[in-house]
Amino acid sequence: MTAVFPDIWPALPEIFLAGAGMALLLIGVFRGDGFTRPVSYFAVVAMLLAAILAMGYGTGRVVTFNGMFVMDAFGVFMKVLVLVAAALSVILSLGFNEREQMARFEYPILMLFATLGMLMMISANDLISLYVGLETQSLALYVIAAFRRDSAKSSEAGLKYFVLGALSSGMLLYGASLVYGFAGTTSFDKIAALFAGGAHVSPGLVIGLVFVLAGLAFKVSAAPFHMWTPDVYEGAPTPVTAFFAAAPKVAAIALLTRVLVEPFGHLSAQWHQVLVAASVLSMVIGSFAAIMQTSIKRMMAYSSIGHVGYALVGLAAGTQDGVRGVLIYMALYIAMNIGAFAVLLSMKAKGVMLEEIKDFAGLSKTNPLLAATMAIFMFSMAGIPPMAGFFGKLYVFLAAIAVQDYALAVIGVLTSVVGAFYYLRIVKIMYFDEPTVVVDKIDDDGMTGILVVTSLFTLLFFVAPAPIMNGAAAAAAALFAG
Amino acid sequence: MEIGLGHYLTVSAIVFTLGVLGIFLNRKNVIVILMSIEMMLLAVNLNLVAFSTHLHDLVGQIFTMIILTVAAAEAAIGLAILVVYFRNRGSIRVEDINMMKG
Amino acid sequence: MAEFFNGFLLPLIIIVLKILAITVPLLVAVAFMTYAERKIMGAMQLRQGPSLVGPFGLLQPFADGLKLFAKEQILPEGANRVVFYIAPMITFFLALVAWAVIPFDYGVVLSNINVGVLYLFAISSLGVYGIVMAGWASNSRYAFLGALRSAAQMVSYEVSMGLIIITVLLCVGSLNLTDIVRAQETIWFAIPLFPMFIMFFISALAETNRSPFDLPEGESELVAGFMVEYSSAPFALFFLGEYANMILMSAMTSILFLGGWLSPLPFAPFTWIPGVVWFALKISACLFTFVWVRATMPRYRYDQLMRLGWKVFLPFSLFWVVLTAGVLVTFGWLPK
Amino acid sequence: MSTPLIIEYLPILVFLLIGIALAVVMVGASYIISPKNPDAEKVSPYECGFEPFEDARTKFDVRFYLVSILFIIFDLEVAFLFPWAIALGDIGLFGFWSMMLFLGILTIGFIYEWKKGALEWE
Amino acid sequence: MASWPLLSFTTFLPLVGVALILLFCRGTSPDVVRNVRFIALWTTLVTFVLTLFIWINFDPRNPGYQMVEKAAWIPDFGITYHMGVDGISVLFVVLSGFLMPLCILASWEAVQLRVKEYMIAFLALETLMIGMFCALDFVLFYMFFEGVLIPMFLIIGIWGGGRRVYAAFKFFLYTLLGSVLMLLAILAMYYVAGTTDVPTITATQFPRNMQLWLWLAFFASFAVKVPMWPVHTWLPDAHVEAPTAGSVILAGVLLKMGGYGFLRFNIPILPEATEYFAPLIYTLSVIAVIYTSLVALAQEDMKKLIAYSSVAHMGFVTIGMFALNQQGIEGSVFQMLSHGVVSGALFLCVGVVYDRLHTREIARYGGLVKNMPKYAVVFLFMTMASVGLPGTAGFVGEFLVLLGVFRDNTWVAALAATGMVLGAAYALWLYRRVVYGKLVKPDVKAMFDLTPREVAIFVPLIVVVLWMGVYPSSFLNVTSASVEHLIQTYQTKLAASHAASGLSVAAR
Repeated sequence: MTAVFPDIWPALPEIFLAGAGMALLLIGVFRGDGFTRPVSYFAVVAMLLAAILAMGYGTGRVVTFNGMFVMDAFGVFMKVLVLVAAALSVILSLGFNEREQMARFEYPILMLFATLGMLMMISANDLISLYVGLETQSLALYVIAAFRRDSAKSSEAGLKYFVLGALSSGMLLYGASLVYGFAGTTSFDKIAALFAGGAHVSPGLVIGLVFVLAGLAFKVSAAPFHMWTPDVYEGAPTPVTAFFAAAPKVAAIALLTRVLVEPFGHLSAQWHQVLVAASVLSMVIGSFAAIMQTSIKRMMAYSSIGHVGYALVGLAAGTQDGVRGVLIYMALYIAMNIGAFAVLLSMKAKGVMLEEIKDFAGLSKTNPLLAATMAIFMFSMAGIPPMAGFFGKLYVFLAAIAVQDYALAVIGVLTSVVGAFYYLRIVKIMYFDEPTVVVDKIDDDGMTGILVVTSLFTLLFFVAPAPIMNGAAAAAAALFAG
Repeated sequence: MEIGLGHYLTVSAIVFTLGVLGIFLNRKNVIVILMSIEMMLLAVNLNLVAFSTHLHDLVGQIFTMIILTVAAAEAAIGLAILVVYFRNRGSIRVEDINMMKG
Repeated sequence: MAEFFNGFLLPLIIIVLKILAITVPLLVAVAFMTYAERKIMGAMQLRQGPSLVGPFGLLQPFADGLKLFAKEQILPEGANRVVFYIAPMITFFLALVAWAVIPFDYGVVLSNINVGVLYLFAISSLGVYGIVMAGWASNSRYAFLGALRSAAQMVSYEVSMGLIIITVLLCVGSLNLTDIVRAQETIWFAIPLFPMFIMFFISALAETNRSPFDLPEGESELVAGFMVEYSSAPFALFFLGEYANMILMSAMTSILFLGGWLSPLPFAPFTWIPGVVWFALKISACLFTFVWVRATMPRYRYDQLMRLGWKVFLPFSLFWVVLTAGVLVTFGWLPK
Repeated sequence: MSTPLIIEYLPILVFLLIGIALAVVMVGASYIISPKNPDAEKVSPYECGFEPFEDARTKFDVRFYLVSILFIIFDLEVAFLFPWAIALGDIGLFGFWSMMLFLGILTIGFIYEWKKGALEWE
Repeated sequence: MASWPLLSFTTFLPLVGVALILLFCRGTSPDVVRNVRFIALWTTLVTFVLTLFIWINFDPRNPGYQMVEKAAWIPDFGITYHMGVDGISVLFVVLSGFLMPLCILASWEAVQLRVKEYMIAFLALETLMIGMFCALDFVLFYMFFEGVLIPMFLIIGIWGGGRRVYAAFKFFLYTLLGSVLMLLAILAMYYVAGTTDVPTITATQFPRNMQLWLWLAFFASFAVKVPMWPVHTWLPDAHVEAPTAGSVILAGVLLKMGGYGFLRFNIPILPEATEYFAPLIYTLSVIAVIYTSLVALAQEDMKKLIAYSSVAHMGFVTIGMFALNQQGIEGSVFQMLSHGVVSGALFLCVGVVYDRLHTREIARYGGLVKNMPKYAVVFLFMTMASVGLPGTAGFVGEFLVLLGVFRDNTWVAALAATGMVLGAAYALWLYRRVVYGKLVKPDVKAMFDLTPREVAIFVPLIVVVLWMGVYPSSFLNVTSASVEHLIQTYQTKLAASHAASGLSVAAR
């Protein structure tokens, strides 16, 4: 049996990114840390180029690398999202890293490799490639979380993230091994074919599936596997947190979606309840626990848990509409999230970062534009129209209603009201309270650009929602056609 | 007594459970947690190899190889983070990892 | 009963006998190895070496052994008793067990497993455990540092050693040691892979903590390294283990590069001599080199040692793996 | 030999047991015959004639640890090379180039750590 | 004219004002602030003129939607940008346009802090309000409906009184809680009908069981907004804490959103549920009318009193609506319009004295008639209008409502009439305590009468109130065709479903 040379073109973005990452590594190591900024810019360019390559893929579903790798419209959509989120995160981090003396050239490269892992996750079509992609991402993320070597908080965050991440990988793998054993294959296509043929679903397989789901729930930080999120978000350097909250989350959701829809699409009876439970818990914990936070980063962590809960509402529906809702949700979530973190990163007084919620007091007086931007993101996250966040919620709830998950939808909207409370609290603090500190002017063009772009996107999304909606629809359709 | 698939699965399940318990019940040393993680992965490998033999399918063993590799990289990174942490805090006791709560 | 005897007990007894047939000569060889070392070094340094016990001092090793075993076993204060005693045992029995797969002649092997090389590689890697445990259990700075150094040194050279073995495997296409020897019937690998042969030998020196890489026990710095606190039988076990390892490494060198039991020239007068003898001769030659190196070379500095391992051997052996594979693939010489 | 694979390993198992037994017997026998009169001065640890200043098992140079990490990485690579080297005849050019790609990536990592000074001892 | 998107122009014109302010007004110097005010004023005036154009172009005989604009928006989901007005909504558009310049004028001097943001919030609010009354697509409607919360939240929270934060939160969360349930109902409708187009959905028959649930969900949203007892508690807080202009908009327009929602959605789309739940509405409304009137009697705070009176008046509105006949619904629409103007004017009256004395406590005033005669006249007029004196706007609405209800349910009509009496009591008592009595307090003595600007605010209000009271048919004409159509739709759908259920009963 001779191995056949695989069709590498569907994996072009990944290959390009990997090549670029290694090239940058060499450039960086020969030029030293003084060359961090150019390396970062190169990394951004590489990510955007990879996004263009992904967009140029076209349509249709191609399986390559011996069935390990799949590329379709779903992949295109998610990859572009992830790449854009990652590129923005790199830009966000530039100023912060230089101020906090953590500007080392490895930083953008690690981000790049993490992104590479995410792309692989999105295109995984086999339990093995799933695992490899996941770990490529996770290993880089563990390091970035602890990237501030001199900060006890950062290293603690890295340690916690590592331990719980490894635990979740272990659970995922255990599940994968059971799935392999009871389904007899690791290939998604073959598993799907097996159950499409109406094969008997053994309890072992269901246990395996549950373990896989638990592992993935860790990665998307869905309750009850969310406990690492607040600590890691708080401890990690803020630009890293911004990255964590955006790109890996999207990739993990994409992975979860593919796993549930493609190989296990016929087992929705088995996973539906699990997902509903995770979704409800995430929404409830995300909204209630966030109320009590004093650190803005922790609040954002709980907020992200809540958002995952909403996304899972769409996924729990298990329909094409549901997946479409999830995709739209994630696309909008990225914009809001990156934007909100850009605001956080702009919050510094006399060069010292402000990380407490109370530091936002009276921001509307000291820096009205920044406050307005943050208000836009907060209202959007609360799901108040006409901000973009509303549309995300709209479609996931629509999917839940369509499969008559009324209870889930009702819990969802109710928790979103609770969530609105703490988002409003930020607005209240910014607009109603008196300033205690004077926030520095933003002196970072990249940051300003991101703030402007994301806030305008969030505010004016309703004007022309069609491109993203259509993209998401095509992506979801591709997933269900396969 | 023939040793069959069931025995392997049982052993693996026990080892896996011990690993998980080791992570959650351990109150002393982070190194023990790292070891528990390795134990979980070993359980997985045992599972995969047992299944692989049972199914006469090599994929399981390939999977095992890959897990071994990744686990090594993971252990390396975990230890590196642990060293950084130790340098900052001067302790790797589990109860000392408490800077962030809530 | 007869069935039990024929089906189970008899093979077992045969196995035990075989094992003894390996172990006893090995231990004797170790004993005379120490004697030979002292004699050779004595000759090189223009002195006599042991000459009083027995004819030409031949019984000296036995006298040493007896003395060692009769000495008091000292357990240092604060030492970890269990680990302290287990460590030398590990070193010793690993050095023995590795011999299970060494073929002394065609078919003369205790266990002809098909992953022999891997087995050897694995067993020799485990050797680090004995050392680290000894260093840690002794509750002594010297021992601890010695163990660390030793461990770092062993793992460093193990990587390049692995790569060197890969080049040999590329030419053989099997992990079985017998197959490896038989693949050298036309030509010993020492010739086409000469640089690898040299590097393997040097790595073997480093793996066994032999001079000029004997820093872990560098007397001038660390007294006696990881075994500074050991005395009596545990010390003897370390001692035996080390020398058994040297012989093992020599055997590996012979098998991998010098054609094992094969005669140097495949025609009449040479082929009359049994393979075992050839094998023994090759091992002896290697061992002689071990001693020769010790007698002539000054000790390496630790940074030089690590530099040699990581910056010279590793890239070079990696390059040779690529080169060998490339040549084999290009010319279609790959074993099928 | 068509005996099951496991039979091949039986001698090794026996050898293992004998090796352990031998080691235990040697230590044990010596323990029985050797004199035993420890006293505090004899067994107390010392360095250059002085009491040790601190615990022997203290922090040590991080470089040892770095070496061990590097070892893990490269040893795994070797572990991958083993089956590849054996099967190279069967997997042909594709297999060859796959491994070359792998080694290339590894080399980049190697260059990185070389330039980063991870391989420097002093 | 049809090709000219008048509705969109009107809706988004205020945003042009926002853009102008953002682009051209920088800094906080007095000149800049004045410019901001003028831009806002002119924008709202032009918008008002445009709304008048809408009214002029409106054909009162046509019961359907007019000036319809339809454009693809989210084609994938069949969600369109669909705007249009009918007899029910057109006057609300005009009302919004009418009140807005008055609000800007009313805050001319009252608001000195962060004027720019204030004006931007108001202009954005106007866009959202007008858009909401014009939207003919559920998602679009919801977007405007909810979007209103954002500027209102900020207006209450930033420029409000002492407990503004509490009030703002209460306002926001109450209304949000109600409306998210409505969102689910909208989604469920979308799922059944395959579209969010309001006319299409109006033509769709929903199963009875589903109707009940949908109706409750809509009810949750609109009842909070109206507000109906017992979910009215946010209103007194919001009204009291909001700045004057905020209260005006809140009472004048935002409350009407709830009533409008009932008319537009609950009644025609879910007729069976409407029939089923009408007694519930009656009960709640009657309780609201009587209970809140009594509560109003006990108030010590002017704004709070007026706020409670709003609840009572809106109780009339809901009663009239669910009488489900021509008079009742026309009456309730008219009542909403008149209440919009009158209660807005009352809040402005409070604002006038508040600007001078910075307290809303009734007991702090007294004897204003002596030093503020013009004010006394205006206040009296508006109080009378609120009470429902014939010849003012209030009378027509209440009269029609009572007429309609009387045909449907005598008891309810009788109880509601009691409410009217109580209303007269608290309104007049308020007037007596503020305007009559001895003028003793020195600071009250020092208060000056209405300024020309304030007169300019009140004159149009008085004119409109009189116009509505004396010649109501100019307004009723506009609504009647659409109301008739609405009732017709309601009846036919109800009959059809009754027939269907009858059939199924027969088949059983």
